[in-house]
Amino acid sequence: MNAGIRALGRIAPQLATLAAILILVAAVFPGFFDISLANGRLYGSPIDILNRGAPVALLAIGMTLVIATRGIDLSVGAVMAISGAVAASAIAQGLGLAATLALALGAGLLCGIWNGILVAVLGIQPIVATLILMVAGRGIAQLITEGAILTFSHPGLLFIGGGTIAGLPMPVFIWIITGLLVGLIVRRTALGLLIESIGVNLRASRLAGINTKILLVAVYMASGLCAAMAGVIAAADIRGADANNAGLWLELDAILAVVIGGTSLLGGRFSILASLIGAMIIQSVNTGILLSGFPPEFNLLIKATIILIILVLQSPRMVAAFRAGRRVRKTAEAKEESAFS
Amino acid sequence: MNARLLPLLATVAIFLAAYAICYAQFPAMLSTRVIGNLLTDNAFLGIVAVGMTFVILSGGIDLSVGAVIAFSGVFIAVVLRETNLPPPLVFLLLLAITTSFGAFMGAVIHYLEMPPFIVTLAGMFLARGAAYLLTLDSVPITHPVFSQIQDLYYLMPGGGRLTLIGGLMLAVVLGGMLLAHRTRFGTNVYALGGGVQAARLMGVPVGRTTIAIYALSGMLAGLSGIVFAIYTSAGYPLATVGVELDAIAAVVIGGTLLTGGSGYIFGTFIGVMIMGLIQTYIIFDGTLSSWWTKIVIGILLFSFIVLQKGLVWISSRERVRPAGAK
Amino acid sequence: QTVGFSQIGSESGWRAAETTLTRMQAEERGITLKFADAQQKQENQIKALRSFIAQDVDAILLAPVVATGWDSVLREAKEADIPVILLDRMVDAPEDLYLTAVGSDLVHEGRVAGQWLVETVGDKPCNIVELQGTTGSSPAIDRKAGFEQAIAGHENLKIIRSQTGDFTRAKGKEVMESFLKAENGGRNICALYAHNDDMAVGAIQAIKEAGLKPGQDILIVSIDAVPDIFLAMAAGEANATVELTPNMAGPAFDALEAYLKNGTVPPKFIQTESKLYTQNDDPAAVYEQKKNLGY
Amino acid sequence: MLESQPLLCARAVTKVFPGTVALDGVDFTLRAGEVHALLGENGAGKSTLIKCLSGALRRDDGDILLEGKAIDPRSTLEAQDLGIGCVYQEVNLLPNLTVAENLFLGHQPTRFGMVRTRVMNEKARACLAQYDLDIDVTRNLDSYSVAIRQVIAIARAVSLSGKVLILDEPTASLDAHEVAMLFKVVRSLRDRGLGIVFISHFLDQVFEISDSLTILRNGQLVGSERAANIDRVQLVNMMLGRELQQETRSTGRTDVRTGSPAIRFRSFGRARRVAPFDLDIREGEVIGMAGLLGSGRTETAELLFGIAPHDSGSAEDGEGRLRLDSPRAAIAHGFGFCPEDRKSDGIIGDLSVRENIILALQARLGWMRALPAREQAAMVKDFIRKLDIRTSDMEKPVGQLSGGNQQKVILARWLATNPRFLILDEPTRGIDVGAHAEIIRLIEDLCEKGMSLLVISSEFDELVTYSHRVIVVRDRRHVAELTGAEITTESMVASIAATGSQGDAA
Ligand SMILES: Nc1ncnc2c1ncn2[C@@H]1O[C@H](COP(=O)(O)OP(=O)(O)OP(=O)(O)O)[C@@H](O)[C@H]1O
Ligand SMILES: Nc1ncnc2c1ncn2[C@@H]1O[C@H](COP(=O)(O)OP(=O)(O)OP(=O)(O)O)[C@@H](O)[C@H]1O
Ligand SMILES: [Mg+2]
Ligand SMILES: [Mg+2]
Repeated sequence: MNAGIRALGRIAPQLATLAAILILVAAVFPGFFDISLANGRLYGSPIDILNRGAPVALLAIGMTLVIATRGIDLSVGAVMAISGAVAASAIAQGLGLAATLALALGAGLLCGIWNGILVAVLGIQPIVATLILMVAGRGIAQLITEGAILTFSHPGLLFIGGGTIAGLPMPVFIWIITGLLVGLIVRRTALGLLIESIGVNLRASRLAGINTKILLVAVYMASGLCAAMAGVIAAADIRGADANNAGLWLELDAILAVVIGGTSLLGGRFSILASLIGAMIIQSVNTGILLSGFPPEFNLLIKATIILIILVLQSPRMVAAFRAGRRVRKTAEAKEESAFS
Repeated sequence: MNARLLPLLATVAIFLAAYAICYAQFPAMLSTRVIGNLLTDNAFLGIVAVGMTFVILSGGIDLSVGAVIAFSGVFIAVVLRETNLPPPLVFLLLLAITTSFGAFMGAVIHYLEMPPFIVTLAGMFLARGAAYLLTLDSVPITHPVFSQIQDLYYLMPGGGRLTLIGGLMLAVVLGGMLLAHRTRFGTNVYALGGGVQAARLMGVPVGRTTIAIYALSGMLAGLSGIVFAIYTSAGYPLATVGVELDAIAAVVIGGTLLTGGSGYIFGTFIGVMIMGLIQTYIIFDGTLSSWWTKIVIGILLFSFIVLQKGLVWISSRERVRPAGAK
Repeated sequence: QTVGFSQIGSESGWRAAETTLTRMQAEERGITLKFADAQQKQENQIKALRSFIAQDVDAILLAPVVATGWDSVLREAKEADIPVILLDRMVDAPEDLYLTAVGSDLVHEGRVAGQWLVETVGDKPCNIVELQGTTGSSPAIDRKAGFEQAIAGHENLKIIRSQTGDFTRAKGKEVMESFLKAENGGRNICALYAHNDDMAVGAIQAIKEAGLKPGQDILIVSIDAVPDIFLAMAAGEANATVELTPNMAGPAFDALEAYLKNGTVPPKFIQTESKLYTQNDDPAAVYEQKKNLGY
Repeated sequence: MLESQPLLCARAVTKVFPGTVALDGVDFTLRAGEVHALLGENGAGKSTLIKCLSGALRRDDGDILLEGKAIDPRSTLEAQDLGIGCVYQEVNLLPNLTVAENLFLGHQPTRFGMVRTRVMNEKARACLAQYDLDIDVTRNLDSYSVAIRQVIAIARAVSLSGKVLILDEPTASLDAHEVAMLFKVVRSLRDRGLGIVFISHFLDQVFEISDSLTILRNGQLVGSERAANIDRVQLVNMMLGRELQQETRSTGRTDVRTGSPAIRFRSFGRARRVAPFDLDIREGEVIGMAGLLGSGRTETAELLFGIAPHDSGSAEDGEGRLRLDSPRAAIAHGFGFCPEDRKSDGIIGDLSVRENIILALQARLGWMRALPAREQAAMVKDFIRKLDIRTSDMEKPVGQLSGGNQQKVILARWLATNPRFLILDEPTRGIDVGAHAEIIRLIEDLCEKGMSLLVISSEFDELVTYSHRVIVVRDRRHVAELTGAEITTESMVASIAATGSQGDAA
């Protein structure tokens, strides 16, 4: 009960921001909240946001864990490209759906292991360690597709990108279930505590007997796995693996989602749920920009301004000032009350 | 020998060894032409990387620099096209803009206690967005001063050119070394990298220094933009995408710790040269496909970093472990 | 003979096909090709050119990422007596700095697409949505301009929405989805003009998922003529595409050979054909023809 | 000095943290030319008060007067400019700068804006020579141990303070020699007319050096008194608000443990760090480790716990050989280690008191088996009570606890794992007299239950109180082992000084 209230308090700023953005978009584009049901599929801009936000949401799940350990994973965009390419070429070789998915996710895991080993065992700084795969990974993906878009039409694979269950697009299910699952694993076991501990003070954590190396490798593996899922979804969405562009610059969006979600880039306390809301905030901004009909040369400026406003409002100083203001008001009220009594 | 120098020495050693290997394979690599090209072609990267080194030494990061370079080029081109202000004045104006932009980001980082990664990411969007507003197209710069500057070079024996912008980069590196290692400001930068809280308690003017660091980075990004404009005689809003990552990589390869507080400006210079060498090598080889190019760049980056780690590790084994080190 | 080739990068299937064809052409003629991928960065292309000059290659092929900024490096090449041939995009430099340019006229491509639409629609009112290329890139700017020229003066044709799709399928699909939402489920839209085929392919999926029939409910015209758009045309889901041939190297090498052998100076611009393909051009057959060219 | 007027004066200073009133209208008066001790239990608000005085924290209410003029330092820089220098409890220096740079940061000698490094290094050497410290000032600070850093921090603050010098537990983990040097400097500053604030839990030192005392309890002023007018017992009563029964011994414990050793180390060592040594640890035995600053005690402990792997010798228990190549391995064998540098090696600052306490136990259980919330709460409550950890809430981030309470949390973390062999490196560093007694009692209790302990301490008295055996370390070498009645402060000092010249810090 108490914990529930605390958790809600944790994500309150993100929820408020999301609501504000949605209202803003609805003001610019009146039909925004309309949702209709057509051929067994829910249809409407809010659904689009949930659906289009799937890759960033998935990336944000893994990224949250990595950032909580005081790391960062720049390679997720490239890993998306790799896993998409692996999936497309595997299905083209005539492999079954299960084998294809296993291969694609396995490729993501492998990338994660590579990053993790660089960070945990070789002690390379995370930005640089993952920068290597960010550069080389896209090359690997292109090597698989030979620079072309590998198209496919396997119905099972396509279902992952475009199918619906109970009217909701499949990608929405995937990210929500993944988020729930990871959230549960992390909070029901001691994993969350250990990850946060590493992020705050790696050396002290090691001295307390935490197996920091394995744990670090594990979070990068989780990030790789999430990126692989995002990659498969992105490929299935356009019915082809576009190694050149899949996931391009999405790592920045994912990091942004995590930060908007209130997890510090200096590691420590994290919240998967808040990061997911952060991802939806970003997607709402993107969709809002598209719906608004401004010319594209304004896209970056609008996005930058909105992000700045969000971050300024959520910055520690502002939050502190807000709280202080509230306290002053409260004490003032209390004084008035006592004056009456 | 001072243990702090180890990563730097390792970097220099690796660079020399790598150059020797390249030379063995392609003797033309040792021509003054190639050396001149290395300096000229990487001048803008070198300048911006010096600014980035200060930022990283202080424990921050500046993702906006690539966009600021693009903005600078566009600004110069558009202003020169639309007005008849003399180029030096335009340069000054531009430096004033980029410096204040950097200072503004520094102020946001300091006063709002926001992470540099995110503030400068937004700065990156802003700067490129502003470039788009000025023009969408690439704008040639036809002012005669530009071609005059381009023709300023010292012809080295063997046909290589030591250009003005190459020289400017060397000057910036030297200036950066002085600033970082010989001034109070420089020590304050290292102090911030060692720990903001401790630095504050020791009386480092944290706010002023943070703002100055990002202002410096902004200014050098502006300078780099000028150099890039001279280099290409044009302004283009899509130019130098991702240069911030190149700069970060150069800084790190140069032996500076991303966590801040440890590293050398000269190392960054070597880092830039290593990046240039990798590219030159790949072009000289000329057989790699687009994708293999990327993969090989990744492999080479990896090898440099691992070699450097290895060298530092081997030589530090000889030393006594620092007690209570973090 | 050694020829250096500075390619922009590998951002699309079309670009990959151009690279493949250039390699094939070089191999056929026994030319050693030094290939340099610039990863979308002009500075890398300049570096590549300088390195080619330092290696003293016999000629240089350059597919410039942007029009401006080549003067000084081209002058260096000229001083070193190395002929430079431009591929598929033009530069903003004095003509004497390069031997010739092989390419298509980007504005013309846009115009061809626009003319097709003008003719197809006749004088029915038609709201057009436009998927632009990467903001600021020259194909995006020129293809937009050409298209607008073609429809200018036809009051019934109006571009009601225009947004960038970054030349990619995924963005094309996402942006098209928002167009459909914004324009009354797509019922306001009569035609889509996409700056490249990839975005069109993405948009076609979005249109289908919205329950409309691409090619009928919404006319679709795009540029490049990559194989996948022919599949769509064969299925009646796309209407027209303007070809941008990836074989720029063939004519380039021809011109180079003539020039090196007996000093024949080629014309300054060798324009490739901007051929319009519609559903009547047996798209299935064209697909078969194109599918193994490395797109 | 003449009977001096108030130099620094705090009136009704109040500081509130979420959940805690750290200072509640505290008055404090420091006169020129006096050493003024600030005393109180852990969490009483001492550090908070001096942080408010020196600009590190902003007070919520109250006035601060310097020489009669109201001041309001917003940063330590401003305070330094006003002539107030301060050494904070957690040594706040920069590990990545050289010793000289740390000493002169912000005040480097310059010419034409360029720092004159050579001059600075010269001055740094001269400055440290006053403390008998002869180290390479061009090396990074992180090559030196906590104790040396403490001396450097003091030297820096002394050189910065024109009027007021504030020292927050400067002598924790300094050895007697260093303390004597420090006091010499402090006295000379006092004689020059500075006002000096001195915080310490070592009452002997307090009585030795201070002229006046101010006592805080729970953020409130208990009283101020001339040192001459108060005795030790009164003082403790004022601090704790109750009486303390304390047992001290003048020689080591006589209930010598016999029986076969539970853990045997044989020629255990590491090249260039610690010369190989033999060590037997018996069940229920407390082994003290004595030595001077930098003698290699911490390094020995780190070797035993597998932080720095040994490269010679072996360890075994009744069952067989022990692999000790990482902390994890050591913990698996039932070892525990409470480090000296609690800030970087001990606390996980942003995590709560509860999480910090269960951390080692949880790490041993593995990530799959999370301790049930109820069990955690019960265990944590128990330790908070037993060790008297002052915190408003067990969910409070441990970084917000006072220094001494942080130390107790780390101790609790290891006690929670119920180890068979626990290494404590300066466990009572910064712990108040009350808790000190508690912890010593706890140590003795644990031994009764069969736990073996290795305790490193710079307090020889303390070692005498609880050790069955004392190992003396000098120059990274175990030079003597004292047992039972041999254990006296004098014998320890004697064996440290046994060979050659003074084993000073150099
Ligand atoms: N940043 C903070 N946030 C919240 N509470 C704090 C913070 N800093 C100190 N406190 C609280 O203020 C009280 C006083 O702490 P302070 O550090 O002044 O104690 P102290 O007397 O120095 O104790 P010690 O002898 O252990 O050093 C403690 O209860 C502590 O938990
Ligand atoms: N006087 C000194 N000169 C040079 N280095 C020293 C000196 N004193 C300590 N050191 C450094 O500090 C370390 C001393 O080891 P260690 O931390 O084990 O000492 P200690 O006995 O625990 O003493 P303390 O913790 O009280 O300083 C060594 O690594 C050494 O490099
Ligand atoms: Mg304290
Ligand atoms: Mg020690």
